[in-house]
Order: sequence, then structure tokens, then C-alpha cells
Amino acid sequence: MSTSDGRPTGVTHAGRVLHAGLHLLDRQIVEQGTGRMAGKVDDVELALDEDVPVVRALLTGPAGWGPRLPGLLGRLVTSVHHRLHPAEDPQPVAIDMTHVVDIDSAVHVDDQDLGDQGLGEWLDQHFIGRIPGAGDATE
Amino acid sequence: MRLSELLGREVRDADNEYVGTVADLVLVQDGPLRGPYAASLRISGLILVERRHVRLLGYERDVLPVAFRWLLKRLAGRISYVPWEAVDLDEASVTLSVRTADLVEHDPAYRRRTS
Amino acid sequence: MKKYLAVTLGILTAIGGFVDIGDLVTNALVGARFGMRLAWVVVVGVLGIIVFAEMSGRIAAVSGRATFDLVRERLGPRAALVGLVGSFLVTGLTLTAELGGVSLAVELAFGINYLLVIPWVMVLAWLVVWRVKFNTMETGFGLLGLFLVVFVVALVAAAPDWSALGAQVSTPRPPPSEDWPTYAYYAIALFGAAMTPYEVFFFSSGGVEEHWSAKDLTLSKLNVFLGFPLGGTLSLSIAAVAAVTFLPRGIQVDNLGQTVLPVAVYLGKVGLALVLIGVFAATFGATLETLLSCGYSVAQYFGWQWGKMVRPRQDARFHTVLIAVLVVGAMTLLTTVDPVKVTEYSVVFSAVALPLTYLPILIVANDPDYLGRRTNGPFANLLGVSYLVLILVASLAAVPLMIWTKAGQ
Amino acid sequence: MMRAAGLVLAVAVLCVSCAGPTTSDSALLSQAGRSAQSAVSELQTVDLAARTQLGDHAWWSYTDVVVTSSEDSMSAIEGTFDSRQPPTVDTDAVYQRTTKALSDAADLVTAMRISVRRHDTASLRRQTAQIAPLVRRLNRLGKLAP
Repeated sequence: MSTSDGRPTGVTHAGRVLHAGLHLLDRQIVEQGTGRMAGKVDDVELALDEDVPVVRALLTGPAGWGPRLPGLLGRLVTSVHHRLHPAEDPQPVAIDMTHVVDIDSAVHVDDQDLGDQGLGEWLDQHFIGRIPGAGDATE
Repeated sequence: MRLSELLGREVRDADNEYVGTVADLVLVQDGPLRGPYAASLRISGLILVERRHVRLLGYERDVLPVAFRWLLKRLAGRISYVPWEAVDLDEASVTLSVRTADLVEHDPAYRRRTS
Repeated sequence: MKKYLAVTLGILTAIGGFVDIGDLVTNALVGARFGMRLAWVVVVGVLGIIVFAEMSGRIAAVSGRATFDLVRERLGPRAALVGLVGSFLVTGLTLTAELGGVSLAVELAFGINYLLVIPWVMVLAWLVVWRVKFNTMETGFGLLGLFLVVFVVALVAAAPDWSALGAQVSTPRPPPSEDWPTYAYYAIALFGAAMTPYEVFFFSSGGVEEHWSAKDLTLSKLNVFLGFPLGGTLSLSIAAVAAVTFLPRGIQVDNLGQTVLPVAVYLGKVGLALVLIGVFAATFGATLETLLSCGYSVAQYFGWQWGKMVRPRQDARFHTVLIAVLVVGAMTLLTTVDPVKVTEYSVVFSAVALPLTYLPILIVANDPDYLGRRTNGPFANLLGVSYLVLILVASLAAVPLMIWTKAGQ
Repeated sequence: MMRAAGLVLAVAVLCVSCAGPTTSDSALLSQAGRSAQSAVSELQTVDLAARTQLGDHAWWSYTDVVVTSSEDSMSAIEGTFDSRQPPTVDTDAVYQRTTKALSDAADLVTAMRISVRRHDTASLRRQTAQIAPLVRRLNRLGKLAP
């Protein structure tokens, strides 16, 4: 499936076959309208108890990424994230599949508040945002 | 359940014999309509590899270079496809309702399969 | 007309951008010790960076995905994390070396102690990545780096015995004064200096920053196919002029002052001034490239917003990484560690870290999901797989050879 | 490829077999040779830099940086060799000759650095003429290295 210029279309047509690990896991998540890079697909939530088993949501954030790292390192990432996160048992950000617009070399989602931008927001407010010129585009 | 919990898991057949490990999950976009964009991704089956700790790197499909495909096939052993209906999943194990001998080879030309 | 200008500019930039502190130091060092007997490695290295950069550039233009994005996508979080830590450390080490190179160029020009120059270079580099547009930055320093062409002029002015140089080129074995392990060690160092991973991170991420599409493939290819070989020619002339000047006198090159000395010998003050401008621009340009590459690789692994195409507030994490890396690099230099020694190690570790970033690119360059009909052809794959083998051998042999030869002593 | 690998292996075995204990005479001789070679490298660098300066092909602050780093390297080379002791009386003579030659070289480089700082062309020219005989002396010692 590709257009005349060779770019894969990735149109979400019915009957398309994807491999969950290959085509979803660890892909870049991009917000459709703004083109903002919104994280990696750190894990995928499956709905196995429904009549037809489907993919329910894409998970992103340290709570999704940490458990996939091996042994001590994985536990370290998870425990540091637990400690820094305000919630009792922090969960990864879940992007319900209804928000997924397109899947090609990246996963395109419609614009939405993705919530947990913890580190980025904190750094913006306490550090980067305070440096003159932080709000300007480069000339 | 999360995908990462499933990948790499050991799989046993109807006779409780070791078959291999879960290499990937095949999705077909013909599930019930959810949301404004498209049909949901239905889980249609598993791709199994005979050996443990092998990443197929996408070479379960028919892609080049030939040297890589050959090498990964050697590392992975038999690559087979099991329809979801034949998979019985519980907390820690994956069991199949078929025997190893009845497994079908995974079709590398994945784009053409519609099941 | 405007388009041709863009292409020319791109090529000129690639020539100036290819040579950095690693090439300046390693080529002069090797030329002085081995003559042109390792010249073939530069050719092999340049062809390697062409293969690697062409694939990355093509993927970036067609699919919009930069190198480290794909490393994580294809290798998964664990192996990609190993690759990330490795490439990040090597690129950070290279950044440290480049900062040292800029400061040493200023010291050679004005006699100001390089340690006093480092903080200013750090601030200047930060201001550029904070404020200056990608295109302006790349073109400006790339063009100034072209002054390094005086090495070619110096070589011609030296009127060397060309047939003797040619004879060295065609005897790919160590001179009587050196042994095979040392020869192999420096072969890997030269290979690493030519095939630094940051060049590819920067090239592909830069393509995304400049919004390349399939239409820009020609530009990308011209940059790669003309720019890198011409940059390699500069490297070879640095080695040749060192071979002509230093080898007969028994001089071993261990500082940047020696690297540029032949230019002063054959071309006088004007040559010396031009070469120092060239060194300054090339190492400052490489400072920016390595710095941004540190940010690109971390951000792309985690899927964070990155790049100079958005306002810093929108990619606060990316800009925080840049500042942190820059400060750590400058602090390292201020411990008075020898920047030339840092360079020598950084090129060797470049070779060590290469496979984990090269392999996924070679795989994705064959994936029609990304590239449609623009996947690798048979010839590209033949080269691609051959280089994978070469890169693996260099990567595995580098550290044992380093220990064995006591880092080439 | 196989031949190259074989050669690498052979050289490896040779290298390992000649490296005796550091206190032996041969170790001192080879250290003397290596130090002399390094000193020659620094002297030749200073020679070239000084001639370039005298020919008005460079400016003083540049020459100063080059000569100063050679001076630093020279004192490191001298210090390394000085810290050794001749293990037996047989090598006493070589040890003395090397120490003297290295010290003369270091002194000359320091004197030249001072001339460069003072922009003293006349002294620099005179000192440059002293390099060649010193290099010959060191080269004889350099032959001791394996």
C-alpha cells in the first residue's frame, strides 16, 4: 500500500493486518493537528474479556516503560517514578484506541490533553520557561 | 492485560508439551466500530517462535536483506501462527487447544492474509 | 536557480561539517606515525558513513522518522537503552573534545589560555542552539569550515614526492617502526573518526527539522554522495601533509598546535590564520552538532518533543538535556584533562557504539511499511550488510586492541 | 584475512614473551630508547616551530603555545625516566647518558620558550642551531628501544 511518491499511506482501512509488537509497540505518538510529539507507545492494553478481543488503549509514560526494563533497572525506574508521582499508584497515560486516527511510521492521535506530562511541565515552569526567549520561535 | 506481559511467554500445546514462545500478536482491523475513525483492532492470533529470547525484528514478514531473514529463521526455529480461538490464556501460562504437529507455518506475506 | 544554490550550499556544508576535532587530530597523528599507509581506512570509513547517512536520510525524508526513534522502535526498550547510553556517552565525550578544539583554536590564534576560553565557548554554543535557526547555524559554520581546504593547498605547496606518498598508500601495512596491533588500533580510530554516530543522528534529525519530504531526496543524496567524499579528501590531505612534514623528522603529533604547523610552514601567516578560522568553525559546528545529537537521541528514545523547530517551552526536556550536557562537557574540560586525549578515546569508542544504531537503520531501510518502494536495492544491501560485518568486527576489536597497545603507545 | 589474523597472533605472542620484569636491564634500555625517541619528537617540533617563526611564517603567540606544550611534554618525559634506577652497574652508563641528554633537551626547550616569550629573535636563532647535535645524541640512544 503506497502512494505514487512511495510514501506508505497507512490508511486505516478495514481488514488491514498489523503485528502488535512490530507496528504499535515503541512507535512515536504524534498529535494529529499540531504535529506535537507526545511520547512513545510504551505498552499496549488488550481487552481480552470482551466478546471480540481487541486492543483497548496505548499506554505511555514511565509507568508503562519501567516494567519493560530488565530486573533491578526496571524496579529502580518504577520505584523512582512512584516516589516522584503525586498519585498513590501511578498508572501510565492510556490513550483509548478511539483517539487513534492513523497508524503509519508513527501513531497519530487526535488532539487531546494527554495529562501526565510531569517532567516536561515541571522543567518548563521551574527552569526553561524562566530563561528569556523561551517562548519565542528561533529566528 | 498488557501486551508486554504476553510477549515472550512460554506456550504449551494440548498435550502440555513445550511449543515455543509468543513472538507477536496478529491484529486485524475488522473489529467492532469504536470511535469516529475506524474499526477496532481485533486480536486474530499469535505468532510463535520455537526458541526463547528471540526478537524477530520484523523478519516474520517477507522483507530483505535475505541474509537477515535466513539468520533470524535459524535463530528462531519454526515460526508458526495460531488463531486466537485455539489459545487458552490464564495468569501465567499460554496453552493451545491444538497439537504441535497441527500448527500452521506463519505466512510471511502478511499483507495478503485477511482471516 | 535558488534550488541549485540550496544544493551547492548543502554540499559545501557537508564538506565543512565532515571534518571535526576527531578527524583533525587522528589524521595528523596517523599521518605522522604511519605516513599514508592507513589512507585506505579513510576511504573505507567515508564509504561507510555514506551508506549509513544515505539510508538514514532517505528514511527521514520519506517517513519523517529520525535515527534514534527507529533504534527504539526496532530493538525495543532494553537493547535501545544500551545503544542510547553508549551513543550518548560517546557523543558527550566527542562534544567535550570539540569544545576543547574550539578553545585551543582560540588559544593558538590569540595566545589566551584555552581554559579561560571554555566558559565563553559554552555560553556561545548555548545561545546558538537557543536562538539561531537551524538552517543559518548549519550553513554558517559549514561554510567557514571550508577554510580547512588550506590543508590541500599546503600539501601542494609542500611539493612532496608524490610517488613516495603513492607507494605508502599502496602498502597497507605498518612501517618498520610500528607493529600490527598498533596499526590495527589506529585503523579503528580512523574508522571511528570517519563514522561517528552523531553525524547520522544530526543528519537525519536535521532532515526532520527542515521538513524534508520525498521531494528532497535528491538534495539529501547529493549532500551525502558529494559532501562526504570531499570531506574525506580534506581528511586525507591532513594526513598527507602530516606525513610529509612530520614522519621524516620523527615528530609524533599530540596537540592541535602541531596539526596546523605544516600550514604555517608552507603557507605562512595567511595560511595559518585561515586554517585556524577553519578549525574554529569546524569544531564549533561540530560542538553544536554533537550537542544537539545528545538531545535528539534522548528525546527520540523517550518520544519527547525535540528540535529547534518549536519554541523552547514546548520541548523543555530537550533543552534541559542540552544545557546539562553542555555544562558537564565544559566542567570536564576545566579539570584540565587534555582535549586531544579525550578526542583519541572518543573516536575509538565511536567505533564501539556503532552497531546498535547502524543495525536498526539497515533493517528499517528495507521495510516497505516505512519506505514504500524506496527500500534498499540489492547493491545498497550488499554494501549495507558488508559494512555491518565490518562495524561489528571494529566494535569487538576496539577495546581489546586498546588494552593491548596501551591506547596506541 | 586469515593471514593477517595469524600475523597479529604471532606478534602478540612475541610481545608478551619479550616483556620481562621492569627491573631488568633490558627494560631500562628500552625505556631509555623510548624516552629518547619522544624527546626527539619534541625537539623536532620546537625546531620546526622556531624556524617557521624566524622565517616570519607564524606569529609569536602561536609559536609560544606550540613551544610551551613541547616544554610540558619534555619535562614529563624527563620526570618519567628520572624515576627509574639502573638495576645493575652494566646499565649505569646508559642511564647517566640518557638522563644528561634528556635534561639538556629540556633545558634547551625551556630556554627557547623564554626567547619566544621575549620575542628575542637573535637568541632563538642561536638556540635553534643547537637542536641538531642534541637530536643526534638522542637518536643514538633511541636505537636502544626494541
